[in-house]
Amino acid sequence: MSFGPFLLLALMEGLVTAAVLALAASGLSLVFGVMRVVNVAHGEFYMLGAVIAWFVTTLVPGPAWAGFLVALAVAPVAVGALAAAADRLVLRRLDYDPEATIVATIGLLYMIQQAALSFYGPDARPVAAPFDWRLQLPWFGYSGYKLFVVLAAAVVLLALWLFMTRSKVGLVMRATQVDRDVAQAFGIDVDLVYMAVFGIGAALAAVAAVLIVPIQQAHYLMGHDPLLLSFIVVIIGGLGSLRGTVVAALVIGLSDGVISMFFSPTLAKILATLLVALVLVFRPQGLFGVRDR
Amino acid sequence: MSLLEARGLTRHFGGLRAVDGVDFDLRPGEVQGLIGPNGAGKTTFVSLLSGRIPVQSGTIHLAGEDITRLPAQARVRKGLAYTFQITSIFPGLTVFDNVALAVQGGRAQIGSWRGGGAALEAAVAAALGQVGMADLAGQGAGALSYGHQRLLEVAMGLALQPKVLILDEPTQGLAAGEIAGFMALVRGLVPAVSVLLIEHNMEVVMGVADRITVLNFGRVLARGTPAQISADPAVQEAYLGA
Amino acid sequence: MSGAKVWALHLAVLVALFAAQYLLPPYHATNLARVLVLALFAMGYNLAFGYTGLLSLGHALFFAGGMFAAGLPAYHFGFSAGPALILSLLGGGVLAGAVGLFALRTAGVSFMIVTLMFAQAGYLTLIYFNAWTGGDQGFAVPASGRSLFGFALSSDGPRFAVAWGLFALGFLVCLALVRSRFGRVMVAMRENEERSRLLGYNPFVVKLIVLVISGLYAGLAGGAWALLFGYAGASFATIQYSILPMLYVLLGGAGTVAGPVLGAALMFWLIELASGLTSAWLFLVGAALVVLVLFAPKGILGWVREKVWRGLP
Amino acid sequence: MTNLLMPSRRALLKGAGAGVLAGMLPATVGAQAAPIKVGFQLHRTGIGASYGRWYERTVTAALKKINAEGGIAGRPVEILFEDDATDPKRGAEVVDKLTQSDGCDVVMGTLFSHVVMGSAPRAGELKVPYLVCSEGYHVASGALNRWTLQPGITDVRSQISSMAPWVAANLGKKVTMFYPDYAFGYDHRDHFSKAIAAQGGEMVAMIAIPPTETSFTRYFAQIPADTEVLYHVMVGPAVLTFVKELGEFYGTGPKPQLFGFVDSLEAVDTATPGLEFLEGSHFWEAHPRVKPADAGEFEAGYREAVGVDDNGTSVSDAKDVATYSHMFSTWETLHFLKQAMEAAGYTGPADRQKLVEAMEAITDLPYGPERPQGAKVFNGKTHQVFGVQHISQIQSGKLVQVHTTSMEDGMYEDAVDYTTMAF
Repeated sequence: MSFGPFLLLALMEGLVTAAVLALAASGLSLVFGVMRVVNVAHGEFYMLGAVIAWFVTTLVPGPAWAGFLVALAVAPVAVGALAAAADRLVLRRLDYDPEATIVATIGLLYMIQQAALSFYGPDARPVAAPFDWRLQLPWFGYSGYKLFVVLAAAVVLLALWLFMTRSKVGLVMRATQVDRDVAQAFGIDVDLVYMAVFGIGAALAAVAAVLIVPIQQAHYLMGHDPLLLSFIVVIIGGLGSLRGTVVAALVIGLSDGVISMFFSPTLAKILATLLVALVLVFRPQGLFGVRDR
Repeated sequence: MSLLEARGLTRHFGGLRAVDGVDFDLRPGEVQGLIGPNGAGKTTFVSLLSGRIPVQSGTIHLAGEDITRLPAQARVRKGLAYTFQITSIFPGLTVFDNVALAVQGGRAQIGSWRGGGAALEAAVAAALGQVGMADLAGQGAGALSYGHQRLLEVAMGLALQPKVLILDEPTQGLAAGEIAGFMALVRGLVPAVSVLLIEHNMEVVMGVADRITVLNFGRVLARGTPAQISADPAVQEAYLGA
Repeated sequence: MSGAKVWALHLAVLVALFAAQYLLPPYHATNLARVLVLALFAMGYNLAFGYTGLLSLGHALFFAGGMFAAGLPAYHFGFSAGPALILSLLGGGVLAGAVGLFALRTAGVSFMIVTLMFAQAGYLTLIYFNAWTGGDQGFAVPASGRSLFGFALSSDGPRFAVAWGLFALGFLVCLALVRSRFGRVMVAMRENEERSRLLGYNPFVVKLIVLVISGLYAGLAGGAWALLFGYAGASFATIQYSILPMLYVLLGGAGTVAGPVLGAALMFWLIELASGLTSAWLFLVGAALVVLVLFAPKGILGWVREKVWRGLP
Repeated sequence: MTNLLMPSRRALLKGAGAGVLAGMLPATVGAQAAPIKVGFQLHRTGIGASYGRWYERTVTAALKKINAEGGIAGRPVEILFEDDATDPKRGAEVVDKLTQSDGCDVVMGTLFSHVVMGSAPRAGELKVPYLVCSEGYHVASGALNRWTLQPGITDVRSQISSMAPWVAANLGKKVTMFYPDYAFGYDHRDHFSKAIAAQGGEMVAMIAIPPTETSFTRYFAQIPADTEVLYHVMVGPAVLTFVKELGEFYGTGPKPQLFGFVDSLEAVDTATPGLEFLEGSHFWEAHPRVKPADAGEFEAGYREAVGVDDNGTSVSDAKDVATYSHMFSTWETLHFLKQAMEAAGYTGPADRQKLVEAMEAITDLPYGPERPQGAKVFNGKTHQVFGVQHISQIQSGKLVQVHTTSMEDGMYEDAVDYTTMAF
């Protein structure tokens, strides 16, 4: 393939990767930003979303888009409720102690994984895309749904941004993010805010999963990579900065796409990984973060 | 001759001239006060001296040696100690360990690799004795009262065995009785140690300082004995104006 | 707390661990050897994380670095166990130093992510050079590489002795280190880095030294694993092996000398017990972790230190 | 779907074994005879869990058959399953546990080659026969030890070698290969290149995909334009994505011939939406998933025993697709074990060395109910078995067998003689 189309393909792929990263990271950005806890189980909430999408699309009769829409409604509610319960029953009792939270969420990760393995099974299963459309260019074809994911990512992140900046609930969350004690002094029920943030963060992971699963597969171990990548995106973006999360996703996605043009795949991954690490080394507060003290 | 000497010391934050070409001298064996209205640049100035913030232009000499580019920890080892305005101790360690860290890290580097030894224990006891906390050595530092934490902070400064000790608002939050004791302590340090005292409490400054430097808008407004300063109309205006 | 009592207690732990090989059935004696090597790894992690506050997710790199530094020369060039172990020590230490030079420019969560990414790059590098490393499949270490002073490390007695010996060495060095003048400085870094700078310490240098020491432990543990159990593979460089020592340390008690071995043993036999009870053993292990952390959020020895014995090192 | 907190399978099967003892055995099996214990290292969790489930099911069926026919040398047989989490570290521990703690006579069943590599040293130390069902070239390459054998499945090197002549003759000679950047892929990379060169063909590109990759389209641009055959051997949960993206990439335009290893589609329905692109393409199969018209006489009995229908899906759930080209290896391995134990006069762990020697002495393994995949030849020197392979084409969404290789196509010179090694 000549260079021009090759580059076009790499950029399209990079854009899709960026959309997937931004979607997967949006929930973590919220949780990490407001609560400052490392939720190791975040990827499992994502996996649950995908698995629920499979169950729903299998059960709902009719065209593929019907099941997809139902999944888009059911998965975040179910996963969000589970996360809120975990917050109430475990994390709050630990007073969000950073170290204890890591152990507790590793425990949650094991439990969720085993539950998925027992009830869903070890196989990777496909979830049909809501529509079947292929873009045929002169040099190669491309999935229309992948391009839709880019659009969906933009919509989800825009909605999240509006929610955080324009709604009263979002304001309360941001106030809690800035200073927990002051928020409490102003009569904000911080416990409730934390529970809501944790639940919404998990629900966002589930939304991301439902949107992404048609271009991947539902599998009980699929939560591992999104967790790591989300963390990387959130930290590179600068803690709690939604704009940073988006920019970081674009930087990582596009550089991943373009680097993969020039090297053998594994070497490209090594270089892309080191590149991201070095960005943080020389800009430790992330792209849009404020340096702590 | 001066022990600590700054020439043309400058630090801007964006458009704000926090410290703007300050010349400064601390003589051996003196207690010098540093005062000024809020936002005058006092804390930035001592942060430049201690090395917490890098200097943009100007020079700093300690006992004749250029320390302008040395990092904070190296200045400490040369004998320039700084105690924090906001109490900054190691709450998870005992009072003894807090002071021991200063003893083994400071100018004299006392103590064996094993972390104990008679010399170290003696030095810790001496520093704690100076602030009247000898009996609290075994306590957890985080559990101390606020006043004791302030004094621990000072003890850590002393335990560094510095040539110059910079005390950043040491009496803030202390009770009246504690302040009197503190003033006596500071006077007792000289002439072995030279002290630069940043203070809001005018009574304390006037009571212990040999000389006073007044900063305003990042520049030296006045310099002189306590009597001269209190009579200086420019100083009065700056304080009233602020 | 009197020094003699502390040393006596920790020596008693070592003696008990040594005696356990004769009391346990052979299967569990071998498992104890495994736990001791993992505990050596976790002790190194604890020095960085528990004492100095460096939350690293890159220790798998140092472990695997030691594993391959010992395994590759044994496999390709016929090195015996003695030199191979020394190389593993170097491998872990050098990698930790190199990573530290970059990663220690960051702190907190950024440090966590940077170390994670370096480790990920290391894992992919092992895959990339599969012609030498065997990639994910790895390789079995030949018998010639598993011989130390004429003893075959593949037999139970010498294997346990070496595992215990290396653990004991690490355990005593750790105890001496945390009670030393440098140990005090390590904790100072964790508690208040800026203050320690103004007491004359260079945080970068202190943290780099600690990370290198931690890497020496991890590398030695990785090399010991390859030589004692006869296998080296890239799966030991995955993130899982960075999380494991953290989990051991947090369970046993971060910032305690005996915490890592307690945590490693607990986790090992928890999995063993759970997998005997149900095929859904992972669920049981997860639930146990949640319950444990609710009961003792600072780890088991952290709880002991809080409630029973404040002077526990 | 299993119950979340069901009792472990080991406990269950011990119970089942007792039931067998009580009721089903012919009178020749004395109730007092101590059972032979077979430890099974199972990928119940981790990346190999799809395969593990079917391995468990198949070997359990074989166990039932053997016990119903009188066990081994008149003794009943018991299988103890232990999860290795598809992890080499845990794998070694499991070999240890099965041997030392559970007192198993032999250990068998491992599929993933890194688990084999991690576990075999421990098996060698414990001097316990370790019969793997992995198809990796690690056994015959000489990387392992005297105690490790692969008597139930032909290794990848042999499979590949036997494919090359057909591929070169029917699909094309310029081949681009996509393979996973780990051991399974390396066997293909190393041996297919040689085999195709021997047929006068050449590899025009070899593209290794790193583990954990979930998206592949970007790498398709690296496929040279003169490629005649695209050879793909991806495994793991991302396989479907790989094939779907390949379909999207080529779309309706011209495309090379596709040849793949069915490993990509094990446990996957070939009629899955999105896989239409594979229509007409060819796959290696060890054991045709869809029962061929000319299937051997023992095929039906095997399918019935395991509970698989003629389409290769579970009789109880038509969506549950078997790992058909691999799982037979557990069935055949257990029967091989029976044959060797009876030949060796095996009475207990003290006879383990005798057992390995008896295995090494076995050569001809004719077609029969104990070998539903086909006749085999065991090479005692390399500890590796060899058998015939098949090529199937996807027609109307189904795998249809179109070619069967000869045993000779897959033979290669010995790289090791384990029989000269010490025990």
